[in-house]
Amino acid sequence: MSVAAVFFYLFAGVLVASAFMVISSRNPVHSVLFLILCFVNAAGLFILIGVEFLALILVVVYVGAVAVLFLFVVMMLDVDFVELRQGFLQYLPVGALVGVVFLVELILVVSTWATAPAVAQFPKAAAVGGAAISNTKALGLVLYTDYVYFFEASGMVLLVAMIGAIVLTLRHKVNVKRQNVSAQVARTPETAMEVVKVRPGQGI
Amino acid sequence: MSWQDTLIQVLIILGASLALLVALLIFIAFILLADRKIWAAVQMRRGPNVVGPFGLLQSFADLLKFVLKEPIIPAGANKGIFILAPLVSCVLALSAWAAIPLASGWVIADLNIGILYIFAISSLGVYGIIMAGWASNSKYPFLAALRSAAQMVSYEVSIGFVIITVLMCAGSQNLSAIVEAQNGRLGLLNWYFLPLLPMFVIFLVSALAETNRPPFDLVEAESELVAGFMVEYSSTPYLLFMLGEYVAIMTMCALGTILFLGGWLSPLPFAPFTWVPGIVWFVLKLCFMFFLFAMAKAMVPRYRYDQLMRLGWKIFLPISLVAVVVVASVLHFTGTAPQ
Amino acid sequence: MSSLPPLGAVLPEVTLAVSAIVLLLVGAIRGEAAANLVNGLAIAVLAAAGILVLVAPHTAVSAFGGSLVIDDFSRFMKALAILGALVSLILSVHWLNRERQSKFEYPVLILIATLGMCMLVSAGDLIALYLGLELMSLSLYVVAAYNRDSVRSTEAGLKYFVLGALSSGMLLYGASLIYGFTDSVNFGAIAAAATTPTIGLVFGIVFLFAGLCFKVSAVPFHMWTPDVYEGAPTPVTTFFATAPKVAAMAVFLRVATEAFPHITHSWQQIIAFVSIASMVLGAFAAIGQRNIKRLLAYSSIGHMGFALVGLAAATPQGIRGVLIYMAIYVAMTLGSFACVLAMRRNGNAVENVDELAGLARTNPMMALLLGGLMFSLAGIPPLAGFLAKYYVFLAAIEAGLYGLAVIGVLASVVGAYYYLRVVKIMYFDEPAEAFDPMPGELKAVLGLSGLFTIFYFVYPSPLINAAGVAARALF
Amino acid sequence: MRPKVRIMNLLLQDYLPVVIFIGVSVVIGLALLISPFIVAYSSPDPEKLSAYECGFNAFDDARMTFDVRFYLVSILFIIFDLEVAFLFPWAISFGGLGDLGFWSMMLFLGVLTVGFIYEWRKGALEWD
Repeated sequence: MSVAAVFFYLFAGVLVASAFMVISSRNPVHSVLFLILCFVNAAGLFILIGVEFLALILVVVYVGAVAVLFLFVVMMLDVDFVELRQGFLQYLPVGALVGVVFLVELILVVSTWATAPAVAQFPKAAAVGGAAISNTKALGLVLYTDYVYFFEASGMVLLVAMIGAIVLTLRHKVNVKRQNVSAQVARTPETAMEVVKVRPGQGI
Repeated sequence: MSWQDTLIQVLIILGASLALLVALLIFIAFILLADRKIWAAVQMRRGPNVVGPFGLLQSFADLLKFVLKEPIIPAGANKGIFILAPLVSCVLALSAWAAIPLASGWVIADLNIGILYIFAISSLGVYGIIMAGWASNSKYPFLAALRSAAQMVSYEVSIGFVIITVLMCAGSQNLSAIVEAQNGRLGLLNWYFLPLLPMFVIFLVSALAETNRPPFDLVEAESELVAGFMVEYSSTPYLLFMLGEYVAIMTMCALGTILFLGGWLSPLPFAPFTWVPGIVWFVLKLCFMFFLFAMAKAMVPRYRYDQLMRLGWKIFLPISLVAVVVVASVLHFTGTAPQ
Repeated sequence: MSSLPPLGAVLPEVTLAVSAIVLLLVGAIRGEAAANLVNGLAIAVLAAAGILVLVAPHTAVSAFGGSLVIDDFSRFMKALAILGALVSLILSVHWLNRERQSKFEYPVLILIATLGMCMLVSAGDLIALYLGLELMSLSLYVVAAYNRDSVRSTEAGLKYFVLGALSSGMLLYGASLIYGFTDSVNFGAIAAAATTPTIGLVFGIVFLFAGLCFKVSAVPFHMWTPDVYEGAPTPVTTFFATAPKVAAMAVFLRVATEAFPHITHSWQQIIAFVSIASMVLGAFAAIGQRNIKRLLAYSSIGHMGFALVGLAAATPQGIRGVLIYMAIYVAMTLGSFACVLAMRRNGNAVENVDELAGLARTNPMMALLLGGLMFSLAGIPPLAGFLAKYYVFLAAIEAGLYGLAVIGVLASVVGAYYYLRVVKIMYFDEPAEAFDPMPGELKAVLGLSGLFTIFYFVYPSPLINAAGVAARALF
Repeated sequence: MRPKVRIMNLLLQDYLPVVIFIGVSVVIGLALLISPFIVAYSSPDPEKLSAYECGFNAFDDARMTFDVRFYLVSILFIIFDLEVAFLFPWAISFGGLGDLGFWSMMLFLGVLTVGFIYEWRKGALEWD
């Protein structure tokens, strides 16, 4: 068994085990932490098939950003999770059914693997440009020219995400004093001060 | 490759990793001392001066003290995560050093995408703090975790854009290649800090915020949050947080050195200076970067939280975004972009 | 390296994208006061995009390496989707102003959703399909939860989002299986590789279709429809019921016929099953509904079932039937929702079917047109709804799917019950208090839609010819 | 199959040291973490083990709901993080991309800048 195979089974094994823990652990915070472990192992698998850029982007985006949001939500929302789990059992049959369907499907897919001739040629896609050029660069050379349509479309998707986040969450608090920095900086003695001569015994 | 070769290779890496880590930790022991000494000097105090000559051994005494203290795990805490948090914090900070080249070829793993690796690792730094804040089940750590998560996340975006501008100039994500790209006849005038000066400044300030250093240390603002997310920690778990923090600071210093100050290159590219080994230059620059960090701590008052967020989102983010466009346009229209 | 693609062919999409961005900027700079201005501009933009689609030359163009296909089919469906978006935006202006929910983000999101629909209709490969679908769905999730102070609206948005994300996941899973077994994402290349139905490929198709069924709300994946229709603000529901359905149905037809033409028999049964289940459930589940939006939700589930009968036939006639069906469905739905939007009493919206009691006496014109629409939805000859059903059933019989046609006819007989019940309530029940006066644009839409459905049989050929031309583009 | 195997080995040679390095740092961290539990003096006490408060016992659970603004910040961060992720391959390859590659990225950044202006004007970036 080569070193690569050892790592493959290590990453894949931990990935599956932690995926299982995500759905079975009682504490939702533990679930999210196991989910992070899942992501990291998936990144490991990506490295094994030679796509290091995607592996690290997975870590940056999913572990470094998305999972932080998840963790925020489950940690800070004051939800009684034990109560939520009461309804869990009644969905078990449906869930089990879906699970069995997926399992059967996976078995079928794996068993017919060899009958699909196209699969054997797959590596050509994974290694654009061969080893001479790093795969980040290979990705960059096609993403912004050949696939410009998809690229700009994802820009629009991100724009919708921004609008959505603000439309759905932003609320303006009233009665909050806000600092207006430019107004503060623009203040001069002339605009801020008034010199008043006060006569004794009269006040202002 | 036979298995003996593999084994030998693994042993070599193991030795190198251990050597680097030990060297790094000892270096940090002195950096910690330097931090306190600089701080003291600015305030016209002496700083630690009892243990060893000029207090040089102070950090080692502190280590011993921490190890001999009683470790406390609060009754209401989630024990597993409570213990895991400092470990995560420290290990993540340390692991960034696997990709940092100390001199030409002196690197544990010369990754193609080294810069992205460090960026990824630094984006994970927030986990130690969130985990600690939540697991403690206490108010101050909880508030600190919230603050720190929002703060680190906000400044990471600007750091990302700053890194992009450097990458455009260097045309590679490999850290050694980025250093080599700054090599030229003009010595230190070739380094990126000069053409990208605003980016260097933004990087420095964002690095302070990213590592929760003063003046952005709202996470542990003692006047409001006692000691922030570390309130409930004692003994070596506390030590690991401190260690992780300083390692992260050194990582940022190293990153700044590599991106803007020409890494291990000699500032003056002629004979007597080029004889000096690269590692020496690298360490000197590292110390210079840390000196800036320490002076900021000593001199600048702490920011308020809304000011902090404003600086990150409304000043640094737009400036660095515009800088990306400007640098790209200059490179594109002058045809000087690296192929 | 490719040079710049032909922008002339994608002018409607470019118009939508650029104006969405500009309008967002206008709204951001002018603030909330700009809501009505942005609304008006968005309506103008949608009209312009619709005209651009209609006047485009009748040549098949494929841009961006086959990711974006402009042909007669995409032109037909785009025109229909843009029409749905345009009319539902017109219908929403008054309602949103009355409910004080007018914000400039709403028309911008509608524009972006319409852009997503255009991308979806023109998708020539799986990636473009997914991106178009996400662009559309993401905007729809937001507008579903648009009224965030209402528990029902946020619940609708959340349900739609969670189930929508699940279905996107299934779709992606199916797409990756298809990619794995055919080594291509382009529909043409998939068709060339998918000559025999290997089991992995069939599973890929099943999952892909499951994702698409969710978007057209066909039966095993229809659960969200009644709740979302009921919970979302009514103008949003109007939009949901028309344009996205058209776009999703368009991509459904295109994927089925362009990517898997050689293995028709292996997906035909899936479609037939989905179609039967939707027709039957749509017919029976609507019977007990009291809320008119829920009623229309089940009605739309049933109608999607009828439309899919044409796809199950998998012939040019069948596809033509689907296109005719969708066009007539959009017209009928817009008219019905114009009535629902007009159901306001003392400034408050009411949604119960019983509120329509005695409408024939309080507002005879509205009652007449709504009655016509209900008869048409039920499929009573010679109204438009009947002709729509006629063409899909004809195609099914020609393709030898007798069982499907028979079940379809039976289901429409059952369905007729609840449509006719609405008519009975309007004409034979004790009159309730009159509704508030109907705004002009609602009257216009209701009038046009009612007249179209009632008098369509007089001159049906333009639509049938256009649908025929569009359907042939797929074969 | 040849090129794939070569790439895999190259990558493994790159990343094996990272794994080993992380392993060594875990060992060092663990050693530090565990040592006081073995060597340090310990006398547990209920007061020591209670959460830190200003002289009274905590009224309720420390974990509470908080301002939705924190979520908003992290959502916006995800969006900008993705933007940075898109910039990475572009930054190192744009010398070879020509005008189309340059302008496609400018368009992308333009779209997101409009989003940024929108956020700014809506006050999503203000902290109060």
